[in-house]
Amino acid sequence: MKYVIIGNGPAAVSCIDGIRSVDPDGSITVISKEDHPAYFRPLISYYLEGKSKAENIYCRRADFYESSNCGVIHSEAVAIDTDNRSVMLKNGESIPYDRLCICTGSSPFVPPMKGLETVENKYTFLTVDDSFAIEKAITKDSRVLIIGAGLIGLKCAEGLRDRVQSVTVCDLAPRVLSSILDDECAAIVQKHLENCGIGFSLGNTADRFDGNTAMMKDGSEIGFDVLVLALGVRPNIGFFKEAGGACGRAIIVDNEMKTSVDGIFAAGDCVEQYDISFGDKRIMALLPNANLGGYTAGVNMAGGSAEFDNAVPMNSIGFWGLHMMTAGTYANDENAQMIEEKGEKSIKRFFIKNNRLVGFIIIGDVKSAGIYTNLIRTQADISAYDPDALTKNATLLPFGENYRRKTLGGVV
Amino acid sequence: MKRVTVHEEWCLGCHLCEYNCAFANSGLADMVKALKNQKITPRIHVEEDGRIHYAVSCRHCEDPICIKGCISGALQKGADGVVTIDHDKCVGCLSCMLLCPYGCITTDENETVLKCELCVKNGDIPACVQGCPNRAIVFEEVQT
Amino acid sequence: MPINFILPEFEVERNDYRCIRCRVCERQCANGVHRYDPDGDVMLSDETKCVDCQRCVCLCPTRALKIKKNDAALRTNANWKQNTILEIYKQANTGGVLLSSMGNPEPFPVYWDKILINASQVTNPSIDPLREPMETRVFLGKKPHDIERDANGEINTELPPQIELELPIMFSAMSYGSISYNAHKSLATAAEALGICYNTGEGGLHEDFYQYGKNTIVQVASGRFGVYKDYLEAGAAIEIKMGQGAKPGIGGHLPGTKVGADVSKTRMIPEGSDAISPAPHHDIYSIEDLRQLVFSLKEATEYQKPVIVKVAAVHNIAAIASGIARSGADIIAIDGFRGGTGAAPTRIRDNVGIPIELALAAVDKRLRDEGIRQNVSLVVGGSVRSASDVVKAIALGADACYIATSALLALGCHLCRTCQSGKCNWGIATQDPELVKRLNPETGKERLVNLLTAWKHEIKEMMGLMGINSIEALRGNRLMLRGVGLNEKELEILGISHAGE
Amino acid sequence: MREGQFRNPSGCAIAAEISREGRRFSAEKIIESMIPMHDRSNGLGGGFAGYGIYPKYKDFYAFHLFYDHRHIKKEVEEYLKERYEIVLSEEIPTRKIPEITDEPIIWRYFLNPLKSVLRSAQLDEKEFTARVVMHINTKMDGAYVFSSGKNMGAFKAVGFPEDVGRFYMLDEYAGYAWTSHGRYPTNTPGWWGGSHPFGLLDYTVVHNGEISSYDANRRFIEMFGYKCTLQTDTEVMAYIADFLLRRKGLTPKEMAEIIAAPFWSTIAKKDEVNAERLTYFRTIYSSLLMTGPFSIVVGYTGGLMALNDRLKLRSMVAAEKDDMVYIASEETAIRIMSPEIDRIWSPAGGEPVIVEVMPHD
Repeated sequence: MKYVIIGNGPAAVSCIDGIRSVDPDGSITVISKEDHPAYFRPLISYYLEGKSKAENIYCRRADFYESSNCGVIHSEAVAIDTDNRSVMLKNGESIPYDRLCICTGSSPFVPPMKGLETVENKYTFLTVDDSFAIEKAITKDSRVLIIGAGLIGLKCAEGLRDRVQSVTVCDLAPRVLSSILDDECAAIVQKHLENCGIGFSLGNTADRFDGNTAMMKDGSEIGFDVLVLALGVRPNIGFFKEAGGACGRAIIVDNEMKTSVDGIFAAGDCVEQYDISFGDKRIMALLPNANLGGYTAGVNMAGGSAEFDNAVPMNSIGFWGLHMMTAGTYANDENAQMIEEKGEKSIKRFFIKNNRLVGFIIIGDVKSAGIYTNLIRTQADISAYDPDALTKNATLLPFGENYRRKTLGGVV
Repeated sequence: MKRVTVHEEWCLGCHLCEYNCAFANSGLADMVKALKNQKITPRIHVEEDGRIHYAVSCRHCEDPICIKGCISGALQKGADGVVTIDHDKCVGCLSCMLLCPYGCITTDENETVLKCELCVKNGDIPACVQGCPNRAIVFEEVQT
Repeated sequence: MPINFILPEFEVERNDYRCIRCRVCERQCANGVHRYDPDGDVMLSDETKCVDCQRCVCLCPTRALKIKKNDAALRTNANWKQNTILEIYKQANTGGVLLSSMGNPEPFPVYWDKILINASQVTNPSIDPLREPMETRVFLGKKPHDIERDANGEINTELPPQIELELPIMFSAMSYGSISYNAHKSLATAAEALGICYNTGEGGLHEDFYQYGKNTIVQVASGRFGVYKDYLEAGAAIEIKMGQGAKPGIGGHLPGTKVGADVSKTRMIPEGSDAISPAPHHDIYSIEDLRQLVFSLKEATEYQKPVIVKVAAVHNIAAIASGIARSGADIIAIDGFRGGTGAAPTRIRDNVGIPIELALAAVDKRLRDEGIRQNVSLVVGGSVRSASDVVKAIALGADACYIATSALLALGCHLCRTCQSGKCNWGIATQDPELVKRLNPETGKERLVNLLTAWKHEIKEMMGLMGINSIEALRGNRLMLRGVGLNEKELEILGISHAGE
Repeated sequence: MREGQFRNPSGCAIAAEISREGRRFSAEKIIESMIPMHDRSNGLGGGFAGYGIYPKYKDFYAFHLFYDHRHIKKEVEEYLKERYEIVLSEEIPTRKIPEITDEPIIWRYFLNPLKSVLRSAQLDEKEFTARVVMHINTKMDGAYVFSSGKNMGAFKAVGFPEDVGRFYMLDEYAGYAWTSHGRYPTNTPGWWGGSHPFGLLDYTVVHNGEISSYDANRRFIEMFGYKCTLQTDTEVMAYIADFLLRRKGLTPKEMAEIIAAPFWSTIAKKDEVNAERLTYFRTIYSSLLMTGPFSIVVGYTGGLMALNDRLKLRSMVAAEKDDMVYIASEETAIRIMSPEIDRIWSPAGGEPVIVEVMPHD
């Protein structure tokens, strides 16, 4: 059996593990666009911050590919011939496969912006090479302007703060983390970040650039030495789409991580999958989902049987001591009951629908939040449990004595 | 493999496990010196509701979801099945905390992520087990 | 009112340097002695509530606690001792009978401690229990007088019902109600593991424990609590409780607060009602009435169960025992005046009955003089504290010993002697579920098995040094005993010589 | 102090010989056999029992008595006369030798119980006679019955056994079985009655050892009318033999199963019938289990049984030659009795050697 994996991130290495758990012998070929072994993408900001050493960012030990008996080709896939089951590479090579897994992740999205070509020091922030490049460009006197107050932009800001003179973040949206937080929650985070020394220009973005100056929409000008473009990402699905594979905003997969094309699987940030908290498919570009999806794909590719049927979106984000966690579906929904508890620097919101917890957002006291995540993932009936107590303390009480006997007491 | 199991029936809610854990992981030889005037951050905690009490600590799951979600590779499962944390790698993102279904990952006042490592660095028998006055917490073979 | 104030007996000494405010003492004290005050970040104690059960001391992880005898004292008076005066105050406060529990704590002579054991030297080898078999099995019950043979000359080996014990020790009667479910479970499972028996006491048998039947003695007392056919048939033997060493002449008393749902079901009495056993059995006003009850119970169980008659050691115990031995009973259990209890009037506990050592010696001698020792086995209790007490009791003539206080100590009892309060911090003498769970029966069983395994080793060692390798050769072997510091009369009653003789 | 006023443990030598054919032979050899075991005695007691020695008087109880003085002799004879026809009353012949001194009055009677007395006592003659012996020995100060069976007799004295044999001229008696005893008491009583063998009716016991169960055994057997006046193991064993063999009708083998009962672990390995019987014995006669070291020979009319304690803490060997069976503390004694032997073995602890004379018509 010939296995080919396009991409070399966490989903890809989990896919390798999944294949090897069933088939120790079949040949595996990984097609890696980047020149690095699989690494933890989120660590690129911690690398800048100095919390992660360059040698510590890799997902696996150096001998992983070898010990998994897995070949790596450093090139980029450009097309799939689904009839002949082969992958065309940019270098013209064609790699045949019996089973293919697409773990291509996503790429930064940079919209056309006036004068951008006049900016010398401009970077996106998605790969470790981006972070090496930014590191080279900055000095302690640099003024950094980050376009985009989403997760990537803010993590970049955190990574750079202590290494440069100033960091300013702008975004057309009126609040930080606009895709995750509402105004109220965002305000808490923004205030905290401002206290930590990050400048913001929100509801306002660069209209055009002129060398080291950004002319803002409101007419003001911001001077900078380094520009980071963190406007979002797009799944890398072009060649799959061209091959006739079914896509929404990303590659559509089922619980076995199968795509619409026979013999082709997909996992990681480039897929959209059923969200049990939401009740429909969506992109859940998160590390645990990449790992779980990749592994599931691998097992099924090798003829085993596995399902990843409890995917939910979730996020754990922290900036200098302020943590926020979200999981499931927590946008205001008139069918959901919301239980809220607020403090000065903290907020907890739980969303309950049909006696089941479907989502939460916690800023501040995130202790034991995994219990809530588990309530969402297991879709446990919490009708017997006092919802107020739920918000006070995350405990195993709502799962009942039998659950505890099993999980804590080891009673099978 | 030997694991810490908790028998709710016998848990008295005395919280001694928390103190014994904090002491064992303090690296100090004297409990008074280690815990006096300290806010303790044990790796095991007692949950209670009226007459229900039970201690919870890392289950060292067969397929630990905390490891699946760890963005830095700091959480590892060893050949002995014990899930340990490498503080050199951990960046404190708390994804593990978001994922642990037992609420068993905690942090100290320095935001260092802490979890039960079965006292592999402290001795043969986990401190919570040794100190439990009613054998509610035991270290026993479990089927994995 | 100041006049009501009773000087606390104990003082809580907290080493504040060591105290880490973990508040274990506070959580573990059912009497509410300890309290954390967050304002001052201090631990406070209310010593008037302390009973010196040592629970807090034992659980304090930094050993910061000590409970001491309060040295604040009334003016010394050899006649009006402090305790005597305080008891008067208590009675003046309440108008009630003083209650206490466990055994007589007064300084009466302990004869066990005045008896010494012999050892082999030269003329007779001692036997090494590590290298030679050493037997401790005993059978309790009536032994037939005559050998019968069938037509082929084979001996008819049918015996009256017997209790077989792997060592001559049983757990004495403690009722479910007076002690907890977990204490009973510990006793039952330990008895099973040890090949001995425990005793239900007068509170019936919890349905969960019928499975330990062959290691159970079921008791029938004057209150008849929990007695019905299945119960009588459940055990290895039936014990008629006529009296108890701690309170001869009065019945058991379980306050309604201890009669929860489970106890109520087991005792077959309404929940919350006081379970007060009559002082006598109202169907036994004489020895011939006892005989009737003995045979009623035998009839009810088709002569399959030996019947024990338990009496308190009182002045004319030898004559009483002689009467019982002729009543059809298979076993006589005698409880000395130092025997424990879950609740007894203090005056009675401390002033009624006689020492078990003298009672045993007198009874064994009387039954032998009358040639009826084979009619019955003799079991003695009432403060058998160690393996050497057991050895001495057997050598004086007992077939087996009953232990209860020793067993409770193994279960964690610290002899604070306040069982009657129902707030036993060790989970033994209580029915409060939060306290009951403090005794994990796994631990309880293990500790009881440990205790008696240790005693068994010691008994074997002592038998070996006497050159005896089977416990039956020790029974009544009074030559193996010598008295020290005993007067002629005491030696005569004990039937032993003085050391040096 | 006399035997009986204190507990007197002793080491000893024992020997026995028996003819399965019932041939009668003199005590000469068994007397000689005690010489090489001289060191096992200390001169403070020796004795013999012979079976089949009074064929002429075989239907009468042969009482051997020690009297301290003439007055008590008279009193005893009065007492006996009221209960028995005295067929013969004579001094037991002795040989004056320097090794044996301070002898009491040594007398024997051949007695036939009076039928009328037996009837009124409602006792069989054995029980009646046993009670008479018990009465004289406990109630009549200065008199001591040391042999009371039919067609058998015990002979004992203070001295080494080989001297005691010569003193009583046992080389001139003939019996089908002999037992012998040399004593090593750790105290120094000078009383003849304390020597072995000890007997009641035709049961005699020679014994080497010190039973640690003594007081348990004594207090049990005393419930049944026996009075242990001597505080010796031998006495209590003789009473137990009488109790089990005569009164309870058990066989010598069954007696061995009681006094040297197998360990529970051994019983567990037996077949059901044997296990049940052994368990039964250990249950009802648990107080007759003898612990501590002993080797004994129990003599009775028509046979003898040799037995070691169940741990075999004392030496004892047995041997066969033709119809003869020999028992002794040491093989050397057996070689004196019969230099040639067919088989020699060391019986295991608790395993009785029972030899019975073949019945003759």
